[in-house]
Amino acid sequence: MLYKIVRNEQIGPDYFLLEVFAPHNYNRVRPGNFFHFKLSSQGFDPLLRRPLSIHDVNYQKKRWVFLYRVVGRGTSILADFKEGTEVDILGPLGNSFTLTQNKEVTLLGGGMGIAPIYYLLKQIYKDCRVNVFIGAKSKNEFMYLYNKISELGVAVNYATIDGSSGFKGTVLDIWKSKGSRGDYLYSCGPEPMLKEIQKIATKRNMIGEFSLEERMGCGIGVCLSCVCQTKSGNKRVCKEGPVFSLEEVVFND
Amino acid sequence: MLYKIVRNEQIGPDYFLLEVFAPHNYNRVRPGNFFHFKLSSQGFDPLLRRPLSIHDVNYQKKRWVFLYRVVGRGTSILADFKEGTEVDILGPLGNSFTLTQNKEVTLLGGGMGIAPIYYLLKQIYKDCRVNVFIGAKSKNEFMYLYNKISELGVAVNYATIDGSSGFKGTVLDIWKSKGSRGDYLYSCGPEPMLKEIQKIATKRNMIGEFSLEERMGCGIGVCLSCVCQTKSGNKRVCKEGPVFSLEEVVFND
Amino acid sequence: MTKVDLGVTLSSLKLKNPLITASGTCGNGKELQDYFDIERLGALTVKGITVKPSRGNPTPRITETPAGLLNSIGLENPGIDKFIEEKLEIIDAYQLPVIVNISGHSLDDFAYLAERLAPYPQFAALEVNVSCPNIAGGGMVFGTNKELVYKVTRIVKENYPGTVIVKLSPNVTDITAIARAVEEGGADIISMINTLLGMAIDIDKQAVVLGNTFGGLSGPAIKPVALRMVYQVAQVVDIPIIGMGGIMTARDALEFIMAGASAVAVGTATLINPDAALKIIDELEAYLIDKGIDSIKELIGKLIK
Amino acid sequence: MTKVDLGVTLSSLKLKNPLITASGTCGNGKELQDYFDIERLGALTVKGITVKPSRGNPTPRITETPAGLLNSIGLENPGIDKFIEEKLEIIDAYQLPVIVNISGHSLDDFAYLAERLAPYPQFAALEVNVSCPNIAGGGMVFGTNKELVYKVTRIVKENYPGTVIVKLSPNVTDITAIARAVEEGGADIISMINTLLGMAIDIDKQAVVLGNTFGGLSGPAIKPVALRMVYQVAQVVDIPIIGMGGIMTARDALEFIMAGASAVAVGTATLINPDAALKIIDELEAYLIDKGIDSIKELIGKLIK
Ligand SMILES: Cc1cc2nc3c(=O)[nH]c(=O)nc-3n(C[C@H](O)[C@H](O)[C@H](O)COP(=O)(O)OP(=O)(O)OC[C@H]3O[C@@H](n4cnc5c(N)ncnc54)[C@H](O)[C@@H]3O)c2cc1C
Ligand SMILES: Cc1cc2nc3c(=O)[nH]c(=O)nc-3n(C[C@H](O)[C@H](O)[C@H](O)COP(=O)(O)OP(=O)(O)OC[C@H]3O[C@@H](n4cnc5c(N)ncnc54)[C@H](O)[C@@H]3O)c2cc1C
Ligand SMILES: Cc1cc2nc3c(=O)[nH]c(=O)nc-3n(C[C@H](O)[C@H](O)[C@H](O)COP(=O)(O)O)c2cc1C
Ligand SMILES: Cc1cc2nc3c(=O)[nH]c(=O)nc-3n(C[C@H](O)[C@H](O)[C@H](O)COP(=O)(O)O)c2cc1C
Ligand code: FES
Ligand code: FES
Repeated sequence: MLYKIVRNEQIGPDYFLLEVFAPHNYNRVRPGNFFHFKLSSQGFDPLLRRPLSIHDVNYQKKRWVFLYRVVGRGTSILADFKEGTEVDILGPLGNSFTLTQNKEVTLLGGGMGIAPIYYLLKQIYKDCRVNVFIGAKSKNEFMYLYNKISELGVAVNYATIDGSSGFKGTVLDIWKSKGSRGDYLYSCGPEPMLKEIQKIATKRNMIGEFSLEERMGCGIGVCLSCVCQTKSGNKRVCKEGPVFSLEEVVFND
Repeated sequence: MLYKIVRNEQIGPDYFLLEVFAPHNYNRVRPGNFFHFKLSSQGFDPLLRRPLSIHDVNYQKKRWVFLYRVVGRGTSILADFKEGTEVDILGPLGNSFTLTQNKEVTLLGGGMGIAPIYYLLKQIYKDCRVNVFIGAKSKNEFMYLYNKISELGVAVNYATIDGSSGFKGTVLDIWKSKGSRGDYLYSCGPEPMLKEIQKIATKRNMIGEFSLEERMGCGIGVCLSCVCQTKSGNKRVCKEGPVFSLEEVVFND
Repeated sequence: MTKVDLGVTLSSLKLKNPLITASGTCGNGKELQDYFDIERLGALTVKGITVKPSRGNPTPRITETPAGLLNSIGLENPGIDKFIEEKLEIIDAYQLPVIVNISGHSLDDFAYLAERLAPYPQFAALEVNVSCPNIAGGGMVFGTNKELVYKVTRIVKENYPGTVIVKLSPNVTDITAIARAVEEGGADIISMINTLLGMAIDIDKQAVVLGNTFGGLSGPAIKPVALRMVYQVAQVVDIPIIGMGGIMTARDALEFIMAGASAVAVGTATLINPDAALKIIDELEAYLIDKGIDSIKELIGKLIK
Repeated sequence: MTKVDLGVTLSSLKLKNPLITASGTCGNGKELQDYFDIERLGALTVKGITVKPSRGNPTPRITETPAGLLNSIGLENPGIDKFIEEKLEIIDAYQLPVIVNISGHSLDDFAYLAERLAPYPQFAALEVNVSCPNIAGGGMVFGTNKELVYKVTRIVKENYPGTVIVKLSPNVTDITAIARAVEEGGADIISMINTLLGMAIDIDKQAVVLGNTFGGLSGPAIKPVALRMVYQVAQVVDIPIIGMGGIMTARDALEFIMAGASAVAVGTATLINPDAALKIIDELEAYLIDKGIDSIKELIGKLIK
């Protein structure tokens, strides 16, 4: 379906904020869902859609908000989309995070894994005690998000690889430095990070959920491109996922 | 090379006028030359460039002017180019019309063959007695050109297939009705039209030039896609042409 | 509105329109149901089934190429037993013709799969995928050897009472020789083409992109090759052809139909737009109305003398 | 600025960089000279020459496909006599290595062409195009039969004292068998791939688009297939490979180099941008500098064990 772009703005090095007007569907999305963006408007190159997680919903203005990083051809083309033009989006797709009633909740976002964390946080921060941990290469990569989360009155623990701000290290390093706590963990980020979280969580009997990324063909469950391994066999990241319970995911060695 | 589009405006049914700013090259073009337009900016689809003849040069504003009809994918994409954006153009390419000193010159343009006629006319109408014949399906297809030629003080003989204005019939019909005259003929248009002109010209010992169209790969003479048959063997429309002397072209039966 | 006839008949297979969703690109239909009424399709082909369950190849299993995509799913499927156990019910509920796609590593595999599926008249046809490497025969692909493809066809026909489609691999020197062998083997229908073998390299990682090194190329990039093969085969066989390979629009579908295909399948198109097949059906109808053509049958093989 | 080494050596062919313009897409170099200094190229390959002059196929000879193009030029060329008479002079004036591409309809044709070109050491190498239909042998294409391709290679080697490149057709079941036959026949270098056979239909006219019905598919669309073939062949032969098929950027070129090509050629890219090869050379240089790699040779066959 075609949606009008009302904002597509660079908000950090390589980071863009995209807002589309979705008057009829804006409230049909849940934290963890993703959307599939078609980027070629005139030909068949690039051919495949690109997945982006919901980052926020603006209920007043009936908009979906996405936070994305320009990493390759598809996202470069997206960054060139002008306000006022339309973009072909499929979604919301996939499953969503379980909104827990647990008391102490930990959110861990590394790299672009910070994108889906915000909308999840917005839905749970009033009902739970939340600890937010985000990490990036450098300070200006998450200043936007840091400010936005702070506006909710939630404290953000942040780490930068280059030490330009906050803790010097990864999001995991800072989480560990604070005692690796949490009754329930929500986490998105690169596979090595999730793998280590799983190790720690298993040791400490913590439960929680991961949002996974895998290369996608269809995004709707028909092509089996995007499988991940779980204790109960292959699962489709686009259909049974992208959110999986922390304990069921099986990572490769 | 990239050129800035300063005008891209619909001026008739499916007809567009395109003006690009060419501050350094604007005066390097001659009537009959063409340019090769790249239309995909992000991928390889559409892959090939599209040829368009020079329609006019605006010397004051240092612009090349093109007149084109939207017929397929390439020209549709071109019509979507916004003013202020840049387009990748190769050229000027090909040879050009011989600017004759002959006394009575006849210009015949059928269909999109009207595009290159105007710039040629501008270069010769002061030195020769010119008779201009243009034809189209319907009146509004050439009103723009009709007005522009009239502004030069040159009378236009025009025909429409549907009889909506002027002579009802083809450009050939009206030329014939006026006696098929001319010391030197310049003609662009569909092959059947050129073929018949050649027949008449041969009979009456008239000489002149045709501008031919053929599907092109490179436009610069390296691929041999665009050949036409002549009395001295195959010739490349993009290199030895697009302008050929009336008598040398060999048409298929 | 004028009524035009989109119906086509391929051997004993009667389809209300020529649009089929290709194997491996439409699941079992269930997911597509969310996007359009799949009963509007001419037919649906399920993902390839093998004798044993298979977890498929490691990821990444897909990568984009200019106007194409490479996939190396590796025939992930639940195996024939579980398929019959679990999927039959879903398929039974459909009115639309469902084609079952099978793959084997040996002649015995194909015989067994045919036999196992023989008791289920609810399937409209069996599609035999011969692009799978034949381990027993020394790594050669069944579909690239005319003797082997003949044998596979025969053995399936002997064990399956219904309509048998054999799906050709395009990775061959002479597609007409393979097609003739399939016809001689007794196939009712030929479908073509499966994917072209390709690969991609990630120069930054200095490594192959796909978990399985090689993948099958599909999508618009391969359309000219697929169309050429359909056109060549249509001149040498008398059995009907299901054409596929890069069909994205009704215009593409019409190219295949004029080249000799009695029906067409879309694969990659569905991955980009779930309702791609439906749109093509609508566009085909509009095209016929516009051109004043009563039946799509008039266009089948238009270019074949 | 750091100095990096782009030079490559293929058998006796020493190139200052691995970029070659492909046969049929760069004329004799003269036209490209208007766009850049062609002396900067690694080498240039002239349009295919046959024994007799040929006017080629009827137009249209070219049509665009998604990320690809189909051509059916049909080897329009002045014939070997006129080539030697008229073109030698042009080529003689170049410093850069020029490869002459030849095509024949029979073994005798190839022998004759090799013999006629033998006296001219100004050519850097002979490239033997075996994708042409072999009329004498019953319409089969030389390049799709390993016995024939072996014979062609031998006969050219016997009649030509210089470097012999054999250019493979991709329209085969097993490219490695063909490549092995070429190596056994004594070829010094393999170049690959030529175009994939394809076609296009104009549904409005209900007719084939190309004057010759079939055409050769080139451009980005075929890159995955070309790359796969280069990778496969690089594992089974010891002679160097010139890789081509859809190379548009330095990244594409690097994929081929890592897959085992010692040099690369660009064809279609030049048709879109006359200076495509030059840009790739510059980008390759920048890439090596950026990555701190001293010589492109370090990357050749990186993925081949
Ligand atoms: C469920 C899901 C949600 C995501 N949400 C976000 C988000 O909110 N913000 C954000 O910036 N990024 C997100 N990503 C990653 C994003 O999809 C990729 O960065 C993007 O597809 C890259 O496309 P490209 O053409 O720019 O890069 P290229 O590297 O040129 O892409 C080549 C191909 O690889 C695929 N690809 C590349 N990186 C990834 C990746 N990390 N995951 C999956 N496929 C990939 C592309 O889709 C494309 O098919 C998400 C990924 C998934 C699977
Ligand atoms: C030397 C020359 C000068 C021209 N000047 C003009 C001009 O000034 N104004 C104008 O409107 N048109 C002109 N044309 C025709 C114009 O090039 C085509 O209309 C245009 O290429 C169509 O592209 P498309 O993608 O819209 O159409 P499609 O039909 O989708 O094109 C498909 C392919 O066919 C080629 N093609 C289609 N029609 C023609 C044609 N008539 N001639 C050559 N190739 C064609 C396209 O370039 C493309 O490669 C000229 C053609 C030539 C050869
Ligand atoms: C993701 C994917 C999975 C596929 N799986 C199968 C399969 O299981 N069995 C089969 O015969 N063909 C399979 N194919 C091939 C398609 O059915 C089809 O033949 C091919 O993709 C060409 O059509 P297209 O260009 O429209 O996709 C698969 C193709 C894709 C893209
Ligand atoms: C217009 C055109 C003409 C060609 N002529 C020849 C030829 O004469 N001899 C030959 O061996 N290959 C010929 N080729 C094939 C190219 O040399 C090259 O192998 C092929 O196009 C693949 O490379 P590309 O994708 O970079 O174009 C021709 C290709 C094109 C597009
Ligand atoms: S991307 Fe197709 S099944 Fe998930
Ligand atoms: S278009 Fe390539 S030679 Fe004319």
